Amino acid sequence: MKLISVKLSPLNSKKNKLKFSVTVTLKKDVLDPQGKVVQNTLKNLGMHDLKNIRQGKFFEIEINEKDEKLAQEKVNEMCKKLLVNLIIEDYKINILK
Amino acid sequence: MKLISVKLSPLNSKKNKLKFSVTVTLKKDVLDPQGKVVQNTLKNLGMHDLKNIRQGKFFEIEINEKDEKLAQEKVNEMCKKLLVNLIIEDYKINILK
Amino acid sequence: MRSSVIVFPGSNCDRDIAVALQKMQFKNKMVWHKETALPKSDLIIIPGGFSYGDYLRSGAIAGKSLIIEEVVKAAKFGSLVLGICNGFQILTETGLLKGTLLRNKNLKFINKDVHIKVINNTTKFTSKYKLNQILKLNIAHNEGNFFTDNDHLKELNNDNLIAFKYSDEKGNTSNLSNPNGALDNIAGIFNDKKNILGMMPHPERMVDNLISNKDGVNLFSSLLG
Amino acid sequence: MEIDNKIIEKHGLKTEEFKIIQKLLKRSPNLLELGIFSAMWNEHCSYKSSKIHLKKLPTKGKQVIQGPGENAGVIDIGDDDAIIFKIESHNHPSYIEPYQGAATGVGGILRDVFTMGARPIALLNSIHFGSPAHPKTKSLLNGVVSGIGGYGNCIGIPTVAGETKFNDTYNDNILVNAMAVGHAKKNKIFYSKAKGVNKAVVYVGSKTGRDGIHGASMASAEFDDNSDEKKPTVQVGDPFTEKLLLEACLELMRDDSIIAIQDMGAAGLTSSSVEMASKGSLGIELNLDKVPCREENMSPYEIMLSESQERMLIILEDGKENHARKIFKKWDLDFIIIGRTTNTKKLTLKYNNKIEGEIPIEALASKAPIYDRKWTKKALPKSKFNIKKLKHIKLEDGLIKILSSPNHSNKSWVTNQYDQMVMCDTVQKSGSDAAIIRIHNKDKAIAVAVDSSANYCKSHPISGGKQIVCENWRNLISVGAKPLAITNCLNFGNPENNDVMGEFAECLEGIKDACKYLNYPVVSGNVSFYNGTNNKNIYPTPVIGGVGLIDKLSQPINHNLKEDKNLLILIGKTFGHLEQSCFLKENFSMEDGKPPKINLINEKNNGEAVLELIKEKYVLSCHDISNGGLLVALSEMSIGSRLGVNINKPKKLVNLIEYFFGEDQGRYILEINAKNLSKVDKILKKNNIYYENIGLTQKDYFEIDGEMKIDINDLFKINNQWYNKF
Ligand SMILES: Nc1ncnc2c1ncn2[C@@H]1O[C@H](COP(=O)(O)OP(=O)(O)O)[C@@H](O)[C@H]1O
Ligand SMILES: [Mg+2]
Repeated sequence: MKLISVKLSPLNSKKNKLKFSVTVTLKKDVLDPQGKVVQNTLKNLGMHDLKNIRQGKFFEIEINEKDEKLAQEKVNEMCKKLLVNLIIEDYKINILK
Repeated sequence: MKLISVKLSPLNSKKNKLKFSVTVTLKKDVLDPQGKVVQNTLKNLGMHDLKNIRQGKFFEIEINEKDEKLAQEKVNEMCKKLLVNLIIEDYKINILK
Repeated sequence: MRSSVIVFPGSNCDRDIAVALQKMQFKNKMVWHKETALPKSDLIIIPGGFSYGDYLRSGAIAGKSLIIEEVVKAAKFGSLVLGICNGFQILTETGLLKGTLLRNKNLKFINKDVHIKVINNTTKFTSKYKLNQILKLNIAHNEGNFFTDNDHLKELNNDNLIAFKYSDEKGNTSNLSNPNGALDNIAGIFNDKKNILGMMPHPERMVDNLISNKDGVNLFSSLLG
Repeated sequence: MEIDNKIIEKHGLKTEEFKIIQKLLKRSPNLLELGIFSAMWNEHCSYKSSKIHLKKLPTKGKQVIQGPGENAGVIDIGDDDAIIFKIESHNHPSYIEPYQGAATGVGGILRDVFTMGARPIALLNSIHFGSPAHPKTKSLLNGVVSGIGGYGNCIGIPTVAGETKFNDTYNDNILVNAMAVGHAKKNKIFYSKAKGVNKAVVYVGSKTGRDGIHGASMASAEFDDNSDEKKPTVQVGDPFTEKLLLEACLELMRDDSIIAIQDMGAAGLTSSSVEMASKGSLGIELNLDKVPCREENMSPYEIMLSESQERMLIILEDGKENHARKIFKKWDLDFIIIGRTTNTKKLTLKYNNKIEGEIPIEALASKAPIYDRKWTKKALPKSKFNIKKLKHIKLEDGLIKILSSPNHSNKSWVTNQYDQMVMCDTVQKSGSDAAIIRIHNKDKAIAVAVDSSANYCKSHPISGGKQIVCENWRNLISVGAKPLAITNCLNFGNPENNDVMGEFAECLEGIKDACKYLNYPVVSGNVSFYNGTNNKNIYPTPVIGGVGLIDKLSQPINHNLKEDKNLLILIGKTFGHLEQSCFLKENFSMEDGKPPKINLINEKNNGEAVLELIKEKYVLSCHDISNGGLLVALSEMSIGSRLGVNINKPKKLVNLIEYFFGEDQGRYILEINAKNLSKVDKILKKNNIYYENIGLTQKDYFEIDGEMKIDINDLFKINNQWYNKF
């Protein structure tokens, strides 16, 4: 997996905090009214090559914690406790280095 | 830049389509009422190590186009035309390989 | 009958429900969200509004508030709980009711009078209505599109846990009479013990003929027993 | 930093104005001071081009408690009740970012009303867009409507009335005007005049960020092709925080803790502090390092000019700090003493105890420049239109064209996005001539409506100005309310253009005449100049927001027909004035000629007679006749109720098109029970009112005897398609 056009964040180099990104998407079998409207609109705008689009939420989280594993656990807890509705949403945590 | 806990998507291997992710965040200095409330709530829930959280949007876009550069241009156009409010938001496009 | 209305900083139908309760002779208390204990009450109401701005997901943050823990406890002890609009969203966020409320299918806020049909009139909330009675109530929400998994949907049907469905004025429930895309036109549901009701339409807005109609009155009189 | 011409120009100041500043200060200003002058002296805050004309407006009356000059106007509605209201524009920000621009427009006007002690009870808006065919119109419409709804719905105040219009003239400069109406106790009204020296100046609400810096200057500059560069000044609204601020302020207002209070609107901390000091003839000293900031390293300049939303400035009585702080803490809001009132009559700005800027208050307020700009008069235009061209048009076709047009289509696509019922006192929602809001726990109500007629004002500003006041007055009468007072939002082009300035002066002349005659004073308002792009100015678009009183709310009136076989009577004379009519516009794309004549005497008599009939309970439904004339008014009465009408052909005069589509003023349609005709006749005769029996209500069909007959459901469909297809 490789990312393009992303600038490296100098933040984590300071070692005493870590930065994560969390993406939250609707589960596959959950109706996505918003994604559908966005898809239709894009097609109406002439984007016929669009095959599929799904919309979700994105969080950038900075944690005062230098241990990567511990930090990620904390982010995970935030997701479970508040950021994600586990009934309808999936999420992924990425560390931003 | 490295991602963790992301499964590799087999999709792009089929070659005739490409998959991208787009993350959209509020520009620096733009008020983020949402982030503010979420941050307060997480702190109230005992997450004292949280330094900062910003919320944004996330899109997963599949394009019927095998040329990576062309495909990315198309995604870029979608962002500009619809997905992103350029006045208050920044965005990044990543290819998912 | 003693009632308590939970007030979040962004609640905005709290006064409306208090007026309706007073009209119906409930002994009502308003309970601020930072309080840690509930007054003794037979009925707890979570009113409509935007509890904490609802910027993350409707009801998500209210679902984590201090007072909500008390509501959950009381509900588990069998206290009656009514969640209207944002209150319904909060109840699903706490898990007291299953399912969730997604964005309206047209992605717009919708405020209008709609018809709903009484599906179960054998509960403490609905006993004064007739079965299949058609009511005209007001809806006002961004996220009223009820969604749940198949198992829960089956349970809702098998155990008669659907309170109201969106319909037309003749009682037909179809896509045409579905304002927000809700699964099976569902406008309100009970938990399995039927002591908790969550509903999107606003009964408190329908207790005064000068303002609207009186189709909401029987919900309150049912509760009075 | 050296202040050079470029910097002065960037601040929207003219070289001559800079020289005045130097004279007033007896030195050159530093950058912070220059920024403050620029904010206070720009058109938006100083009213430099409009002041001398605004002075002519009638602002007094028995019903007026507070006229223009405060955050909002205050009127007396009997008992111990007062109504506080104002309208304001947010045109430029809404064009740049429609959702946030409109949302913060609503937030701003709400603060103007609750800062005076009122609980807001209704929101209204007047929104004007370019041609529906223009590529930007659709997304602007979508954004503005959801922004207005997004803010009002969240804060929980019903949005109950407004107008949505389309015209090419707004293609590159839309109008978004928001009006808020609040209710207060007469003896509990709060003003912005500071009193007493060494009183605590308290900052409450949201933190200060870099948003909207120079917003006020932006609202005073014309757009050009580089407007994109001005974008970072967009403010984001936070209705949840505003709700907290509203409740916290109202809670603090229950006792006597507050000496003065002022929202931070345009030009933020600068204008709020200067206004409070200026009104009290005091000085004010601020410690800018105390101001709660959202971003790091904000400079004094940024802090003073930020237009972050949801903030207030309060001057507190001695000894009330702890009490007040507790309330704001309860609502999770910042509460910080950032300064003191002084007797220096200066604005003194300190940062870490160092004086960063000091300006005499006078220089910023009363000594700000005032211009008597040149303006040209406009003659009554002549029409080139030939009436014979109309022969082949069928009534039915003409009507359908109008009812299916964007400007006349049913607006429920818009109004369904607004919570109209929250607070449970909305007796009449939007869709009728005026909305009716009950005063909580009482059996009286107010009626509210907003109106504009840009094409009339363009064609002949004096007539147009009169007409909008009269139309607004009629709208309130039509729901049985006694009109009390208005607020006005004056949207015009570039005042440095003599024609635009002429439009402004003459529209105001017309507004003044009508308000005077109708005893309908102006108690608040707002001026928005520089609406236009690349030297093209918008049509002059004054918007009138009126408030009326229904003192006994037994049987509210609206324009929906009630029952078949009732009599329809037409109050007022029909001459058949088609110039500038919507019939010509929708059928021939013509906008020529002059607006209809206003006869203020008839206007007043007719209105008062209708009000008397309503009071006597003879009127079942009522609608005033405006845009589109008699036939459009009748069809609106039918569509609302799905009841038809059967209308006689006129016996004398005018041809059918003129009779049915003419836009003569001062007219109403009333539905009455036939058995009451003689009593109605008596009242009308007594008042010398001209009226005609025009027909009956009937089931199912909208019919003109021998001329047209349409199924009422078809009429409904025709009227309800446009938005859903757009
Ligand atoms: N067109 C007008 N008619 C009457 N009064 C007006 C008009 N325009 C502005 N005013 C009055 O001038 C004062 C300043 O208005 P404004 O700058 O819009 O206030 P704010 O700073 O509170 O937004 C207010 O009292 C307002 O009511
Ligand atoms: Mg103000």
